[in-house]
Amino acid sequence: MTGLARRIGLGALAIVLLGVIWELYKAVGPAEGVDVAGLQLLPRTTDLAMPHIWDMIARALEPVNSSEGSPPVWTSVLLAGLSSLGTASVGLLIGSIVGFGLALLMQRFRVAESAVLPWLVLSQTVPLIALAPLIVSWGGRVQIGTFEWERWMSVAVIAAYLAFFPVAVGALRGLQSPDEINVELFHAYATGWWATLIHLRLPASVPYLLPALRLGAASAIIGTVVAEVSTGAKGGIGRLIIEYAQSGSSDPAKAYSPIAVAVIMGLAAAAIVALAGATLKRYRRNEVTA
Amino acid sequence: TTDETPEAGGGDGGLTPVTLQLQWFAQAQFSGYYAALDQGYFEDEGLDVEIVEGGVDIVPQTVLADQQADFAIAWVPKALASIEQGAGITDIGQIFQRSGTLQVSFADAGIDTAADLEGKNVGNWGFGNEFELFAGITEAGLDPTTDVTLVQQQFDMAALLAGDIDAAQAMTYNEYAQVLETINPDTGELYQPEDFTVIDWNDEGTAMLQDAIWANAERLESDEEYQETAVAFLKAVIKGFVYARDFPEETAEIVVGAGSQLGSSHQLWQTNEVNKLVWPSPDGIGVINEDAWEQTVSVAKTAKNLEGSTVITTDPPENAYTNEYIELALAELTEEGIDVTGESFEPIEVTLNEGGK
Amino acid sequence: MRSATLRFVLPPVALGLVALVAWELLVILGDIQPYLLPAPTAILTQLGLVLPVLWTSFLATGANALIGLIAGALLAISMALLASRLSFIDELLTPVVAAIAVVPIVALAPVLTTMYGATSETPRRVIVAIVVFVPVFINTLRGLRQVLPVHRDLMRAYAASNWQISRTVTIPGALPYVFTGLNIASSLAVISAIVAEYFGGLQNGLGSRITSAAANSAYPRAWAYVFGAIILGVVFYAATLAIEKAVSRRAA
Amino acid sequence: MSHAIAVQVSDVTKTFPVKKGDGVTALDEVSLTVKAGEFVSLIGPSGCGKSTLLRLIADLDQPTSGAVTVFGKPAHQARLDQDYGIAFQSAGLLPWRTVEANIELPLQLHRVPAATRRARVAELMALVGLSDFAANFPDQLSGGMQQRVAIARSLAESPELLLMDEPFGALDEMTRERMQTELVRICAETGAAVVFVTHSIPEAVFLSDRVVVMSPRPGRIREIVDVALGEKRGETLREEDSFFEGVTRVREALHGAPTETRPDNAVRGVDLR
Amino acid sequence: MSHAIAVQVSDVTKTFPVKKGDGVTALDEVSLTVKAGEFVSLIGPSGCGKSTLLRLIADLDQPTSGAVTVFGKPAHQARLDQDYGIAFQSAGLLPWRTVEANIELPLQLHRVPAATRRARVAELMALVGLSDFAANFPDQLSGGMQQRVAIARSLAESPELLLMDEPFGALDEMTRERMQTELVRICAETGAAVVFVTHSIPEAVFLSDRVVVMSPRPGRIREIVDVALGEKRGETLREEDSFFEGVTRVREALHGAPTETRPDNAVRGVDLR
Ligand SMILES: Nc1ncnc2c1ncn2[C@@H]1O[C@H](COP(=O)(O)OP(=O)(O)OP(=O)(O)O)[C@@H](O)[C@H]1O
Ligand SMILES: Nc1ncnc2c1ncn2[C@@H]1O[C@H](COP(=O)(O)OP(=O)(O)OP(=O)(O)O)[C@@H](O)[C@H]1O
Ligand SMILES: Cc1ncc(C[n+]2csc(CCO)c2C)c(N)n1
Ligand SMILES: [Mg+2]
Ligand SMILES: [Mg+2]
Repeated sequence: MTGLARRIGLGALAIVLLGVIWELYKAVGPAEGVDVAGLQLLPRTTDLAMPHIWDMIARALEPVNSSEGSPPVWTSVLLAGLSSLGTASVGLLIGSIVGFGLALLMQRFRVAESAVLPWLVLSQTVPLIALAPLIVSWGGRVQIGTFEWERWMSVAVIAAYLAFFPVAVGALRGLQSPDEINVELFHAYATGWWATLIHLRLPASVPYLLPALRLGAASAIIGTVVAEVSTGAKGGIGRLIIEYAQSGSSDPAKAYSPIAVAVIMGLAAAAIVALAGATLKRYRRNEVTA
Repeated sequence: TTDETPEAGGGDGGLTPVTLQLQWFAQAQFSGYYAALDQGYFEDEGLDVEIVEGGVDIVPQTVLADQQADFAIAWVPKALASIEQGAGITDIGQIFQRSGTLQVSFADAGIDTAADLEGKNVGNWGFGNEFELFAGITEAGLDPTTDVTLVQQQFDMAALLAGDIDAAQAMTYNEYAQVLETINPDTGELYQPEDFTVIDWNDEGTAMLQDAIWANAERLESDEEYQETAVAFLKAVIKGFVYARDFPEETAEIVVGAGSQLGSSHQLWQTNEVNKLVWPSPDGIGVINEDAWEQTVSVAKTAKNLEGSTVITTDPPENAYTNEYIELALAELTEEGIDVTGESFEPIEVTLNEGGK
Repeated sequence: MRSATLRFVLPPVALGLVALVAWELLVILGDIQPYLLPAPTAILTQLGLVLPVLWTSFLATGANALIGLIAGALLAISMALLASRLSFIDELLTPVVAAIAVVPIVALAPVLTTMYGATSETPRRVIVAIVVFVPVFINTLRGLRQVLPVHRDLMRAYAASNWQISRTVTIPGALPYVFTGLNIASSLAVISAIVAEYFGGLQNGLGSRITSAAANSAYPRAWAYVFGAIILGVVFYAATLAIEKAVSRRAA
Repeated sequence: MSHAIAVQVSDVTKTFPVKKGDGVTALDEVSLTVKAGEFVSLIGPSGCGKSTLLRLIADLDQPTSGAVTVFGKPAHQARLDQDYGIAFQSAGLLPWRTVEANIELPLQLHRVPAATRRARVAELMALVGLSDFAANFPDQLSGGMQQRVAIARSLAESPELLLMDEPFGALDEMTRERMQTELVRICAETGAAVVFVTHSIPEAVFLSDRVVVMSPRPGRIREIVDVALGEKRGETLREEDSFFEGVTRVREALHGAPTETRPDNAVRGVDLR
Repeated sequence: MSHAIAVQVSDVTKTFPVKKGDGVTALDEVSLTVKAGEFVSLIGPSGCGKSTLLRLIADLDQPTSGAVTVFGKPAHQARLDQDYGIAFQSAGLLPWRTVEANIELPLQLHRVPAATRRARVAELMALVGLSDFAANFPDQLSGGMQQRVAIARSLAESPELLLMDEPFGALDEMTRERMQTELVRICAETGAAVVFVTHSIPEAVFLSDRVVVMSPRPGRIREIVDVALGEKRGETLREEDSFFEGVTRVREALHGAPTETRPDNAVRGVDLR
């Protein structure tokens, strides 16, 4: 418990230090930034380029705009953050299922591993802009009974596209992690693939799955935000980032609130995965706490 | 969603569901549509309209061609490009009669015409919004690939204000307002229009048609009900824009209420500027002016972007636009005594607040 | 040797070809219009047309990715060295790195562009560096911590100085981990350099080309540039693998 | 099962393919018979094929030529029928299972009813002296205790044949000697045949009825030393002359040629081939 | 250096702090003297403090009370002066260095000129019979070869004192016996004193002048058995009666009480404390 308090304290200290560095540089750095050999190394220090920390905080406390009943920026971004977190969770869920399924396939069939794995790596270099319209368009065709495809579902699918990768790679490593000796033991017991999966490979993959899920969660959140920007899906943090960016020149401090919330979301997701990890302690007995 | 169910409009409250795909978020650029929704004009016409906002990568005309919307708002050149790629759509109402795109620079930069852009850093959005600029530069005898440095502009105007670019692309109703909502560090007051010079592509002769209402060409051909819906839809929209013309303040508040994150003064400015692009409309609002259409097609075929490609390579098909439905709508509205030309339209004076709040 | 290469190259290439053919057939048989999904053959045709522009954009984006990758990796490795020595730095950096790992590029790019200026390539490189920093830092630190107790004891028995320990034991031992981080970082560098272009800066790279083509419904052209992006990713990935092979002493 | 022959290895050759060249011949025309209830040790220098031979018997690998039968059945069938229990050099426990659950594993995999399972596991834990550690996880046990869990696990289904590959390799001398004594007792109680791989001459001599001495490259049986120190092997056996004599005989068989100072080795070294 | 006493451990106690409770007493008032050129083995059950004692001598850890001197100097000074060579249970080679470079490591760290280094390394590789493997990397060597590299490394600076913690623990019996013979030869050649930790009674007896038998919890010296099987230890020694007698004496000292069947053990077990 004291360890937790210490970590929270250090986290706070880190934030304060970053703030101090920001303000110190803003105070002493030249307005035009620092050029070294024609290469711009350090940023400009004007209020437009680097608003004061306190201006960012003050802006977060003010209403979004002047119309009546306009909520303060911080509630607005926080609500958007929650909405995005929900979408990202769905994305992470889909991504995890797909990623895990691929890992199972690759574990089961050697050929599948060598054939599919390189494409998984390459799939992550395809810019989302090329895929977003496709996903939105094809998603829109899905209509089963009363179920109707909605824009946020496309966002979740895009988030899943980013999230599945670390899960697939981590799960594959995890499923392949049991010692040869244990694999042979199960072979000696004449155990089938399925029972070996349940009793050996799955439990053994937990220590690999947890960091993979953490990476996947971060990817899902980044993917959600990107996809919200891309598709304009309403209610999420990505949409706010763009909307606030539109007043980037006239209201520069406003843009930092959604960034802060995006980071908080990521940390929250990491914490949730860590919590899930805590319930799986028995499968992580070999891990040394660093 | 498509409107597959054969349901008669009007009658006992059985409204025809209609989806409208916008090209950007809720803002007063789309004042007429939001006003029509708010004022119940759509319902009056027997329509249950859902307005779907756009996004960075949402291409409204392909959403429409894909039958995932019943109507879409798109700029004409971008829609022409999609038509060439197989999208079957038709312009049934040219709401904006003029182009709202400007190239803004500081007054002391000496950029008064397209020719002055030579050797300058020129901002543009890409995203298919750049062809008027390229055509203007080409018209001025410059080569856009070598004689200017093109810079990707963000959603704000910081690059212009910081001096990174000499001339920034701006919509009269949006980005131009953004600079006027910013404090001038020299005076401590907001920037004033006198601080800037603007190049207006309408004056340079390379303007292209912008916001138009597009319908699905295939359905327009075969589906009578859809044709009726189109006329009903146009009627409601026109009434919406008439409302926006006559009650700009109320319209701005309607847009803010629709969830715009930008503030009231900004939306009021935008409503007013959009009104200037729509009104007066001597042929009647939404009627496609053949000359303007021809100019748009001609620029689209000749102006090259920095990859050397043009918007389109061949003439658009016959059914790329039609005045058939807008004229039906106008006729009915004129009968109802509605002023659909706005000959006497006078813009209002809008005072912008800092940050558009 | 050759059969091993064949075993590693053949299945993915075969799968790729099958996928391409399936894609082509889907487009033809499904009568899918190019504004939705272009056929591979259409993309190939466009590829031929845009090759010169593709090449210059490839270089521009590649340069940003490379510079950002190098800067981010150097920073990450030196910070990891520092953190492995000073536990205070380590504890301070841990939450910061966790936060950096989840900052969306789309949120950061506009802010950085304003900070550095729209005509500067620096913001894109900074973004690449930030994205690269996380996996390299985490893996390097893990590697630096892997020093076997027996090696630690050995160096103490030799009364070796801190610097000697780093040079002879810690750093060589961490190398494989550094490369694990770099492998991940290499494709991240490319994709983040591309995404960073969406939001400002000179319109000289693959990202600008893709958005511009896509916004004009020129999807075959957009995918031709996407193909360029994939190749760039492959080049980066292969390059880190090659460097790893060259640096680590023996070819497996 | 009351077959008189537990394991029959007939003319078995095992060649591992290698990248370049003809492959490694791990076993070359090896024949061996293990009677029911008999304790046979395999000893020989590293790489002589001991583990390979054991793995062939367990059907974890297949011979290149020759045949292996277990209780008269092909090895493959014997594996599917679970006719043997197996223990490896390292305990190979599942770290996420308690001692109890680890011992239970084979029973659970073979769908033994839960009540039967519980009773059997309790019995086995008592047998290896770990009843107090039922709920401990492997990492909470010393190396010797882990090995005992692995041995209990290999005994779980009361196999008529036990295959053990250097099960005591990782233990210190004292624990090792204690475990050897326990193994002798367990075998006496259950009457199982054992094929036991080891590197330790005293261990082989202490435990076995017969010690199979192997030579490497290619793996062949050099000599089979009959030890048979009698039914009652106790702690004191290790200090008796018959034990030291057995050790010396195996050592000499292992080193191939008689050592100069002991001219009487020709009498002692019994070549059973 | 020509100090007659290589290691002097005086009343050393070592307590490890533990989260809860008083801590673990690994060594309790231990005293031991190792003469120059003498070979002393430490034997005892797991956890009795053998490694701890060795680490205290090497100044890899400090005693809670008591003093350790090496060649008359405090252990710390002796470490800085590089008065000893050390080898651990695992070879602890640097995997990215060749055999040559691994042996060279201590010389390089202590800034021995390159030419001198090369000559010395060549000499050492010949000594451990690895001249042909100079350019090999550790993972291309067998376990025994790796250990020989580690031993060569520990000898690099010709120390008067060698500290070895179960250096042969991981080897199979045959390789182990060969390595023991080599170690005896090397020690004879260099005249170094050796403190040698092992779990193997025959190994301790074969190698040592004296075997220090320890008892655990808290770690104490139970008995010191004088073996001194004479100068010429050859392969044949392992089959001589004096060897078996030494083994039996150490075993009995280790088990604490005389075993019933050997009433003469009181005479044989020499308690030197
Ligand atoms: N999978 C394999 N592929 C290639 N060669 C193998 C394989 N398994 C074993 N060998 C070779 O077969 C020979 C016998 O190996 P085996 O493991 O049976 O020896 P062993 O007697 O058990 O040795 P150790 O005492 O070291 O365990 C060795 O030369 C080894 O290199
Ligand atoms: N760093 C440490 N922290 C706490 N306790 C320790 C530490 N090192 C050793 N001990 C304890 O001190 C005792 C002696 O340990 P040591 O390693 O010296 O035993 P050993 O005789 O070498 O045993 P082994 O034969 O298993 O190597 C053990 O009870 C051990 O648990
Ligand atoms: C993708 C995209 N690119 C540029 C702009 C800039 N912009 C702001 S308003 C407006 C008029 C059309 O809506 C334009 C072009 C944008 N919004 N979206
Ligand atoms: Mg083996
Ligand atoms: Mg020890």
